[in-house]
Amino acid sequence: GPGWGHDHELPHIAIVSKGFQHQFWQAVKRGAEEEAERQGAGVTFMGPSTEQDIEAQLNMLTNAIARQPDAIGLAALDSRATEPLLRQAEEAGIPVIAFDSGVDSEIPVTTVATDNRAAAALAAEHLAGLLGGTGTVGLVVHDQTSGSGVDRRDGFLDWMRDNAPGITVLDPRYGGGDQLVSADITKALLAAHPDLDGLYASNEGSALGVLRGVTESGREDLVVVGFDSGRAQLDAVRDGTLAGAVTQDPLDMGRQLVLAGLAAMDGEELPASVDTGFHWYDARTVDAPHLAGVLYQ
Amino acid sequence: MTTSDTVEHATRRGGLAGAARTRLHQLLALASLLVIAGFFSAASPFFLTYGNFTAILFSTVVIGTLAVGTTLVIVSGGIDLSLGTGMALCAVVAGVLMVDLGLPLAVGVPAAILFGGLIGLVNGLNVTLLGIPPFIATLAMMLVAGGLALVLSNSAPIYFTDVPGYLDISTGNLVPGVDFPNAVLILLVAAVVAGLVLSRTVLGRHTYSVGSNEAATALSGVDVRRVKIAVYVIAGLFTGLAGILISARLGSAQPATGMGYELQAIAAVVIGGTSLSGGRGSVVGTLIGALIISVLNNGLQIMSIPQEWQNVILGCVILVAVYADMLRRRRA
Amino acid sequence: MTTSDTVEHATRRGGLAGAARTRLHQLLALASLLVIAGFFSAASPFFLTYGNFTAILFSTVVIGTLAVGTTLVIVSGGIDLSLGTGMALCAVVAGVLMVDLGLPLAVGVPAAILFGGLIGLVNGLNVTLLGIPPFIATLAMMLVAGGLALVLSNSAPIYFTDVPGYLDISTGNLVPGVDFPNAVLILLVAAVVAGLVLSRTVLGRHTYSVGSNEAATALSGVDVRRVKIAVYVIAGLFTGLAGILISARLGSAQPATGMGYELQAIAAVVIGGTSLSGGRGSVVGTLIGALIISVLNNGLQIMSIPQEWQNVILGCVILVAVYADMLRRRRA
Amino acid sequence: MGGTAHSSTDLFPPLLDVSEVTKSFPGVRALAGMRLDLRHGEVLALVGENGAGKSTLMRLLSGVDQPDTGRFLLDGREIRPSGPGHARSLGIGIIHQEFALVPDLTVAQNLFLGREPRRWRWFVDRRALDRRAAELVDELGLPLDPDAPVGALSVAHQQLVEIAKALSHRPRVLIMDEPTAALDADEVEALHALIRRFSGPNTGVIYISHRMDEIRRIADRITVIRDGRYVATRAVSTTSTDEVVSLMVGRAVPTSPAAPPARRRRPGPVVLSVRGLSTRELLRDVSFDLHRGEILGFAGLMGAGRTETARALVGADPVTGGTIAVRGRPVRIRNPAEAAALGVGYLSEDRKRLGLLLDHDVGTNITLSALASHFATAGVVRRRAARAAAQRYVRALGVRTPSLDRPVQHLSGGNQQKVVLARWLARDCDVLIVDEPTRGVDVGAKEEIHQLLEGLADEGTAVIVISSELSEVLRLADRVVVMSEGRVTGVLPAAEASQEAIMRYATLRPENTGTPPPEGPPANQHRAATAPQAEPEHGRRSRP
Ligand SMILES: Nc1ncnc2c1ncn2[C@@H]1O[C@H](COP(=O)(O)OP(=O)(O)OP(=O)(O)O)[C@@H](O)[C@H]1O
Ligand SMILES: Nc1ncnc2c1ncn2[C@@H]1O[C@H](COP(=O)(O)OP(=O)(O)OP(=O)(O)O)[C@@H](O)[C@H]1O
Ligand SMILES: [Mg+2]
Ligand SMILES: [Mg+2]
Repeated sequence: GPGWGHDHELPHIAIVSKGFQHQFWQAVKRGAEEEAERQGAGVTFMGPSTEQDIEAQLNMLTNAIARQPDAIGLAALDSRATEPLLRQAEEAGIPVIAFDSGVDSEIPVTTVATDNRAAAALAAEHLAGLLGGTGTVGLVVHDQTSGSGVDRRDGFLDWMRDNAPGITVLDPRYGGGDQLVSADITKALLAAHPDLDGLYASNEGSALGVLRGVTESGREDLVVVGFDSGRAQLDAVRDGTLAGAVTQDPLDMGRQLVLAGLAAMDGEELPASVDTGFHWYDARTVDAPHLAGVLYQ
Repeated sequence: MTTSDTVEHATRRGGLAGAARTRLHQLLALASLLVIAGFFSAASPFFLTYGNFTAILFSTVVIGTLAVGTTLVIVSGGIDLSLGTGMALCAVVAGVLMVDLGLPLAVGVPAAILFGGLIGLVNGLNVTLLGIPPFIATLAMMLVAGGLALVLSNSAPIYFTDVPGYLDISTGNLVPGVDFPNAVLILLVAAVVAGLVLSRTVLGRHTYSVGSNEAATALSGVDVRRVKIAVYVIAGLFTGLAGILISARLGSAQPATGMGYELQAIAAVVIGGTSLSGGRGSVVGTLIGALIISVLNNGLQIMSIPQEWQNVILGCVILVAVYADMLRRRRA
Repeated sequence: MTTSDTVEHATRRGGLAGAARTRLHQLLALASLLVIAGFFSAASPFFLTYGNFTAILFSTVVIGTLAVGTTLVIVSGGIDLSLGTGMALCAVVAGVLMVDLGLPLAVGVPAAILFGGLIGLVNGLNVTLLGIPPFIATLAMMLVAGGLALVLSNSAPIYFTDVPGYLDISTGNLVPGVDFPNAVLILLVAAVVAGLVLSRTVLGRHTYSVGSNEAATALSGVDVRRVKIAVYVIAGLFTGLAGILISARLGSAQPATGMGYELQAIAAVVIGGTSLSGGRGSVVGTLIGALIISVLNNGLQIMSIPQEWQNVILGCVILVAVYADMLRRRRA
Repeated sequence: MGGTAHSSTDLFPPLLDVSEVTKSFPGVRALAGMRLDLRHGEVLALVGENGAGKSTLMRLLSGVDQPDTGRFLLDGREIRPSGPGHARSLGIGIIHQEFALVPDLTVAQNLFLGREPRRWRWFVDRRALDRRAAELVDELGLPLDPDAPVGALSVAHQQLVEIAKALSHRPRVLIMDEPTAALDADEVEALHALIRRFSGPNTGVIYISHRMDEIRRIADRITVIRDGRYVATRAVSTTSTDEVVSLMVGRAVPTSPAAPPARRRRPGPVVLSVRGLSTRELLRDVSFDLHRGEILGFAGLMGAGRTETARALVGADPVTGGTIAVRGRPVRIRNPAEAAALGVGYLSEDRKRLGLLLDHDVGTNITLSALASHFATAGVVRRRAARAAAQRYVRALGVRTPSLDRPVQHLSGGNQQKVVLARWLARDCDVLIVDEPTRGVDVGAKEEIHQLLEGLADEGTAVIVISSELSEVLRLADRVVVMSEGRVTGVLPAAEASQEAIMRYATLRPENTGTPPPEGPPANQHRAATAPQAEPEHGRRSRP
């Protein structure tokens, strides 16, 4: 299969991601592999099992450089930690493309990313709208230290603070993106706050967990907004248990990453950043054509 | 206490007979549980509600099932680190069988549980035939199972939406209308079975014996190998059951969920008074241990203690609870 | 092997002297290591390069440091689950001292390491004075330390960018120009120290005795409590050192990075031939064990094996490596 | 020799015929062409020095190990015991020299371990198990509580459990590997009664012991083994102890006179004085004085509290009352380490559980106690010194081991005993408490150990000898403390100490009798006077 010691003839892009098990990263991987197929290139994709394994990611990046690929795609868990390795890559003449979140360093030739904060703000905006600008809402966030977790939390909190005076926001709960944990947290949250009107979940695992918790405690009246797509969330949106969700476009992220990589190894000039964007979807738009390519199963 | 007591304990603990001792110790663990629960009831009006009661039980199911199964392994002096990822693998297998291959519930569920038994068998053989230390044998299995779960599922969750009745295994209510999730009932039944095996059967008796003094047990003509293999298989079956219960609750088999569950399960067992050096312990104790953990998690959430503090408190409470137990046990 | 062989083996192994035996066993572990490395060298042109060689060593540093420190604890028959989060906490403490409080390197680094010793002291006291089983005592500490790391850092990484020279602790090169990270040298020095303590000092000998038969050691007039406290403190100091090394490599103290490291460290120790039941083991073995793990990770990634398969293979290789060792050991 | 033993037997084949058995362990040839024959209805004693190969042969017979070569015939039919269970089913029962008991299980559970009465195939029939255990204990008339966990029993009681366990399945061949090592006189008598009851025309007993007097009382014939080889077989009636012993060691050795006058020793000032020592379990107001250069014997029936006294004294068990003074200075001893620091050492009666580091080598085991105080500078072990010392003791005590590096678990029982003894000799204490010092030690070695203890006393060490062998106490002690039910019921000077006198005090029911004040003339007047100036001189050695 692809990856088992790839074909050395083809141009090769080594992608070091923030993870590989979550649907989001799987979608990035799929997008990249499809595009590579089309362009006649080879990609290898690896990422640590949790977004805390920064050291593991450094080791992966080191090993990626050791294999002297033609280009490297990197979604840095901690951009400053990767700086020295990026310099190594530069010295080795390997172009680096940052993706998912920016790397504050001049070395990456371009950044293929979306703005998590803005995306979270969009979710907040919709939730506020659905609640008519008043009520109590809670957050179940997938992680309290990683970049994505922090941005998706703060983006939501900041928007609410600035634009929704009528809405009380409880302090965030963290479920590690584990559905079971998130579900039990949600149930406890609901037990402690019977007056709760809305919930926001910061990634797929959290969203599905929250939905579990809500159904199990029989509070279908609650307004839940989620993040990312994936089949379960799409179904939940369709049958209305999930009011809606913000999704990024990981497939496109993967495609753009490969294209940028190929362009970079040919020494082409590249824009400073490529925005792969994010989108709100709900029962109305979930099956709309313009989102068909965006929402991954 | 001073080390001289360690010397002393070896012998004095004997003051009470094994069974009686264990029974007493369960009561003590129960006491800790009640104290903690009592505290939360006093601290928050939302803790002591039927809804929250079932919520706590429900949140105990998965860890509880894993812990009950592995209790036998630990009593026999072994350890099983492959519980967590093994559970994920069993869930995925269930998905492959029922969703991808479209086998009926009646076939798929038993098959997935038996698959768990198979994992346990491999562990058992590695430990006995190859003589590999349990820690390593099951650590390796932890890695293998975790990988296979991803491979079999193409690293994507498998949804049981189209398998009629599957979700009811966990979330349904036996008595319609009465909100009491089946998963809890299943855990209780499974625990009773495990408890009987450990306390009433020859296998159980020999499990204690092997854990307490393997050489002597062998000299008494007991086939220690058989005993060990058996306990790992049992643990494996419970892993399979846990895989069914979690996937039935989530409505999907999550290939990446499970890592880390083994430590919680082992913690529950040890908090329940089972000694990691083997020879002593009980299933009831394990259940109580698991409950202590989930009551703490739930209670702290309900009191909305800032989450970073929750672990700190959890840790301290575990220390205190265990220490209190030991004190009372020494009195006894 | 029937269980009568369990008796048998106990005796067979006796064919060799304790010390000699351990030394031999290290060679055997080394053999496994070489076999694995040899395979990868053959399989990939990128494996056997100086760059990759240092990369492997570098990636061994943190786990290696934790593993070396905890070797003593395990030889004494204990276990330490608080390594991982303890490391994170020490890193955060270093950050607080040097970044927030602006203390100089010369103060902050030793202070952070000593803080690790403090964690160890608490573990030691819980185990000896309160008589809490090591598994629980350190499990509780794991939770507490993890929580405190988040509290002290407000759940945000602390960057050492403005602490002159801090990053060089790990990434700098003692001999300018020669690419050989200091972290590796530090690990080696620390390992030598630990090795000497374990093999040459009274404390070390008593550590083996306690692990082998605690009651007998106590009755022989050894203050077992002191020994235990000492080994936990040492493990704590190494935790602190690991905290420094990882934060100096990452350039930041990551409050949530650490959970899970304890299991890898313990695995390294056990693969290195130290028995979890205590009384046998060596620092050299532990180093080799740690290297086996990182060589496997590195090689599999270099061969760009699909990631879900990497764990599967890792698991199998560990099994085979350990089994091969045991065979050869029995021959010996 | 044995050949004639064969031919001289009647036409029937012997009950058990063992021939040409060899067994080697790495580095050792434990058995080399060993043979013996056990006749119907007889008790055959198997004697030999420590390490001669007795236990090894029995481990082969009971299926624990398999022989390299050799043949076992049971009633003329060849048997190959493949495992303990198999041997049991063949009708071979054994009491191992080192216990094969499970501490966390109760006596009853241990008795039927591996053959529990079952219900519905899988389940333990606990009622039946309890009943049969109770019956068994009554039938054998043993002072055992079937529900007590074995781990809490004294060595002696554990030995009784082993015996009951072996008898419970009515073996045809009963092997007893030093069954009386842990028993006192009465217990031995009781055991012998059991054996006589057990042995019928169709059964036989192989009885291993180092106690010649016992053997003469219970055995019909004696087979001698030396260095794993068959030496000779004698009918008890026609041989003498001296002959047997010289056959064992391969040269003529006169066995020591029963009790040589120990009076020549001139006990000095009081080193250790104990007043009103009590523990929660057992001890009540135990008081006695111990003098420099004196050997104080502790006698009493099993469970009298001698071991407990020692354990409480060195801080191994918590005390509930009483005062201890070392060299006139009152001290509080919280653990054995503090005791050792004061120069008080205790050698446990249970060498396996509370003595040896089984998986460690002889050298390590010998130097354990003295490592910090004698063989280290600034916490670093002086390995050459330690090794040399260990080597010295191995030679001095004649420990049979191929090398210092051999794990002690592979030494024979008696040699293990010498190793733990050497451990305390290396620490050279002012006060040395030895609990059952010659348990499982052969006559030769026993004599050596006795002379060794006397030597220590002569050099001024104060020695307490706890022993269940009255002859041993009488042989060594200057004064004998007799205990019963946790109290001191008498303190007899050697002159007045006799089997009868001791037994009288040992069986005294202490309730009404208060503890008699410690006698022994020098004691009282000396203590106050001599303690002070005695102190520094004694302090010297033991200061860490
Ligand atoms: N498992 C073993 N491995 C190696 N050597 C052994 C083993 N068992 C016994 N030996 C050696 O075999 C010899 C015979 O030991 P054995 O225990 O049979 O002696 P014994 O006659 O029972 O002595 P004792 O009277 O002290 O019990 C000894 O030298 C002992 O060191
Ligand atoms: N090693 C030990 N540790 C703890 N308790 C013990 C130990 N040995 C005996 N005991 C308990 O103390 C009681 C007194 O037995 P102890 O051994 O002290 O009497 P003893 O006079 O030494 O006789 P023996 O030593 O022959 O059993 C025993 O019945 C047992 O319950
Ligand atoms: Mg013997
Ligand atoms: Mg005694």
